[in-house]
Amino acid sequence: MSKGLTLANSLAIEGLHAGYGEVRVLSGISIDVRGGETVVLLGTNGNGKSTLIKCIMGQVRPTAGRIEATIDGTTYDLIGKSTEDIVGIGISLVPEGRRLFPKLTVEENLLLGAFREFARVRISDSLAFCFDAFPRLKERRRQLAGSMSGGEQQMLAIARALMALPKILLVDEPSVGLAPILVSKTIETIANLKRQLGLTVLMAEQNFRQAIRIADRGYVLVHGQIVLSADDPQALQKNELVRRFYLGGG
Amino acid sequence: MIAKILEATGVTKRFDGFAALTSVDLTLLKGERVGLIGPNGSGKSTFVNCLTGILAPDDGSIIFDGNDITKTPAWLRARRGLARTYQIPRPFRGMTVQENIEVPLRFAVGHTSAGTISEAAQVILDQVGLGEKADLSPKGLTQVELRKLELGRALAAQPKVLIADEVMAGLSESEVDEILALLNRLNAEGISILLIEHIMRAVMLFAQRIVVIVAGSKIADGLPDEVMQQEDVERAYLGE
Amino acid sequence: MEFSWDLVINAIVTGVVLGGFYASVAIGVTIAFGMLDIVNIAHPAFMIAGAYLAFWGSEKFGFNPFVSMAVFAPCGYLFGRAFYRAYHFFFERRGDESIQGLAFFFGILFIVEIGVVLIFGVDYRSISEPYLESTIGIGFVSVPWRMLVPFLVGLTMLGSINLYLSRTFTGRTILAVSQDVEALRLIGANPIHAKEVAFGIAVATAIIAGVLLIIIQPVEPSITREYIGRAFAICVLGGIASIPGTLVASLILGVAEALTTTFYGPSWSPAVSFGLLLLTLIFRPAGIFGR
Amino acid sequence: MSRQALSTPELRKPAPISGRSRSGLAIMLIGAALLAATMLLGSHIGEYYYLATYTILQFVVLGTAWNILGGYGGYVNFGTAGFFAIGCYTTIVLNKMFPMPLFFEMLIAAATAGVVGFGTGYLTLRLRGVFFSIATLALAIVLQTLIVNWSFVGGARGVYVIRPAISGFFVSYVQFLVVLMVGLAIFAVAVAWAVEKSWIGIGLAAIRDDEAAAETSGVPSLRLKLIATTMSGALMGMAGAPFPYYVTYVDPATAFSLAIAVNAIAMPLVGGTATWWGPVVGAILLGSAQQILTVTISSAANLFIVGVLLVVFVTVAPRGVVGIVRGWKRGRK
Repeated sequence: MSKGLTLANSLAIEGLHAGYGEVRVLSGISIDVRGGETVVLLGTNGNGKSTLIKCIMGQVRPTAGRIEATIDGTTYDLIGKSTEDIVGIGISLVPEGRRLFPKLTVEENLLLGAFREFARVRISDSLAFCFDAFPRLKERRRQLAGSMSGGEQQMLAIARALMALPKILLVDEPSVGLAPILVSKTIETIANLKRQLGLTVLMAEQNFRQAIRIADRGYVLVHGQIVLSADDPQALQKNELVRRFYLGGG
Repeated sequence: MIAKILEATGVTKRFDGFAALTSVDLTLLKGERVGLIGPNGSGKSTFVNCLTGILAPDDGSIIFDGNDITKTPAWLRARRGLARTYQIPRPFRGMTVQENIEVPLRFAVGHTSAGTISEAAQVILDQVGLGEKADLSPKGLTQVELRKLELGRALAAQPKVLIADEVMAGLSESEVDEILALLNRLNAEGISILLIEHIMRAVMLFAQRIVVIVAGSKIADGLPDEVMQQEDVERAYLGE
Repeated sequence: MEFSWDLVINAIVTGVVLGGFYASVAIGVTIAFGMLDIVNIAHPAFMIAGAYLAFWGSEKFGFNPFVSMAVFAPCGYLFGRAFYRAYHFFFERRGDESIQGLAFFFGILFIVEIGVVLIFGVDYRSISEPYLESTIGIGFVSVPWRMLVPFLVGLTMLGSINLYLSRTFTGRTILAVSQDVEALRLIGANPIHAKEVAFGIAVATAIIAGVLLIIIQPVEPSITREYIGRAFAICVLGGIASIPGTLVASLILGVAEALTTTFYGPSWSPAVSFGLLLLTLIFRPAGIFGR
Repeated sequence: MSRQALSTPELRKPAPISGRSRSGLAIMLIGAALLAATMLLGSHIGEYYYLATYTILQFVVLGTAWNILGGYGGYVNFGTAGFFAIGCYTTIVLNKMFPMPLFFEMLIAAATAGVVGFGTGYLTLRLRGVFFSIATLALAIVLQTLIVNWSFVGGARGVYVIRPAISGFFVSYVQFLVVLMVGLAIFAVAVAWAVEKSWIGIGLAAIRDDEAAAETSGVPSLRLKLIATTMSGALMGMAGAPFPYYVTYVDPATAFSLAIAVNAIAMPLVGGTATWWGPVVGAILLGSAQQILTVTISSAANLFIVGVLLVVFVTVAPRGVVGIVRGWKRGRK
């Protein structure tokens, strides 16, 4: 599938400001995610990546700015929409910390993922796809989600988001709490699924080198502002600025 | 040799299938300033909860000031001099700012006279820069002030060890410097400090030693510059 | 009373049958308290309202108990949804569920009970259906229809609710809503709607349980209180949010009460539920089916 | 402590002391006035007024007792009737076995109810708060079952109690009971006031706001909750001890009446749970209203109205009358 043929499922964010009470977290963020791209938001914790994702999902109400999503040719203004409606449009989030329903089984978690009207009719196909993509989940379909290991839970979280048949997939800190080997596996999984399903992906991740492996483009957030926007993320590799932000030298 | 004030050995905590902490060791010497860092979700807060008695570890032991406190309830740890702040401020919302400070003065320190408590509370409020806000409800405080209140309440317990859990998140550079100065002053008075922090600049400035936790395991422990040069620490932050 | 195996077996059968009815009372508490985290101690009051509705329907329109269930349970469902809306608006939304919320339900319990007294008086009321008076017996064990009907209705109700919760989309959101509200939003479901529907169902089951109660025995308003202890004991013993747990715990309580009644007299049976509740809280707060 | 705009430290310091003694003085003065009035009025007023006063005072005690755990600590006790009945039946048992002055019966009743409170608390207070509430509800029922099955105290039929002779100092036994209740009410309110101002009250307030944060501030939460549960239960038992002499006939339905439990919750919540005077205000308001309604309409209707008031207050005015008054004062400034 060539990128040019994908129907434009894109995100455009302009001049976004947001915060919690007194604390301003985002000051004037503008980013765009074009159809079929994988864009990564980089930066260490507390710099506003999660808040930006939450603004897109309607979980945090921005104080100013514009968020628009274009899905299958229709453009939606996301500001003021409820999280449920945004999911209904075709945007799903794999939340930070996975947020599974720990006392439901793996299968119940997955079935819940297809709550969205559009996804319900294709629920058995989706389930088959997820079990195919994650054989581990099939083995453990009757197990409680909370009893699984961190890596398995992350797979389930991704699979649950896919059950909604999203066009745009947001992923918030997939590496959280995972051992390094699992981090790279998870990131690869996201890249594979993106390719298979023709998704548009926006991923927030602090694990810089892992994230840029799959990125088409990247933004670096520091203190709620975009300090770097890279069309060629590999170029960021050698950027001394990035090193400084991360490891605090200098 | 300087005596150890806090020594955690093999602390392990599981939540169902998720291994939040796997045999983590940590020592804090008397008067030392240690930074505890790690990516988000690596288990730092779980570790703090185990140290302070909010969570019971599944395995491991914690020695504080020569006593095994592994099974000691949280309030008694506070009384013995192990104080903490909460990452998300948890003030007593039904009380004024000053009354918040008075709770540990009464319960952790054991003051009984209202006059002494009130005076001591004002000293602490001035110390953390909330002197003017003493009679306000915490509902009227900003995020920054709430952090200071957290810190003030921990100080009021007259701790031997202070565990500061992300007291600087969301603060401006000058506010970070302000809190750092305060922590340094407390340290100079003899309080050992364990600082959990994401802001690397602050950690590098403050800590004499840095401990790194990744995915529930300790991967590094040593001098700040050396630790940050370490291959696996860089990998944990920047990836491979 | 002298011990004999005949008595024991009879008591166990009676207890199991009684337990089926108890399950119909407790399922609503399992839904509200276990799945929605709403400590609805007024649940038995809704039950007693159902019993008196059945009485009223029978006196005024000649409804038989099944017609009463068919007519009043949907009313209970709608009332429950409206009631949850109000509860959400006044308590959940402002995060003031603890003292005020508990007192609110206690007040509702009291209002319903006194309301029934004001309308119907404190005398025992009953409905009579000829077929309910007959008994079926196998060997030395005999069970009257007035016990068997509630048992069967109770089991059917638990079965259908279990199916509804595990097989439908709304049902699954109800199972999930107490675990992570934000995650529910992220799959595109509205948690408030899930809770509203579930609370409606819980009240509908209370109405049905009330109709079953007046089939079993004559009722008077203060019966409510015994059932608070019973329903919550079952719910806690069953693991709070588990439907199979509710069934098993109901049967255990039914049998325990029947044995107590047989050997010590019926006046001791209200104490059984408290004993069971305390034992559960002491030894296994997660209940037998705690997930 | 007074919360007026005293921002300078020098001015702030003396406030708690003067505030304290003022409240204490108020309790003493009101109590003394009530006592004097009761003694002076003697037989000049009808017995009905004594009975009404007794009932209201009894609810001052019960509401105040409930508030020590419920209002200060945030743990809801639905079983007030159970603790009250323990007091009643302690008197009845003692009266039959070893007759003694009422005062000692009250002390033993307090001890018994206190022990039951401690036991219930010990078993359930480690768990979520609602488990304690549910346990107290069930406790009242199991106690009632015990009494119903205990023929020594009359079982379900109930028992008659003969009032002892009274010294010439009082015009009637009822007057004596009212004087006694005034004393008990003062005692209960004084206890609540002392708890509120002492380390116990401060600790309970911290627990109510945030239990984990309280623990890390050195507050031994389980211990404080147990102290409060025991004190609260003991006061409820004390309130029940004179009841058999007041009604002269007690049966389980009366002693365990749901009306007692509802009133004990409604009065603090209507009055306001944050201070010692909230339950007093609530008891006087609701208690008087009920007395009037019982006479003018019916006793069932008055209970109905208590239920409605409780629901209205918790939904619309969750801080009670105290909250309304404070809001109004603040609004005027």
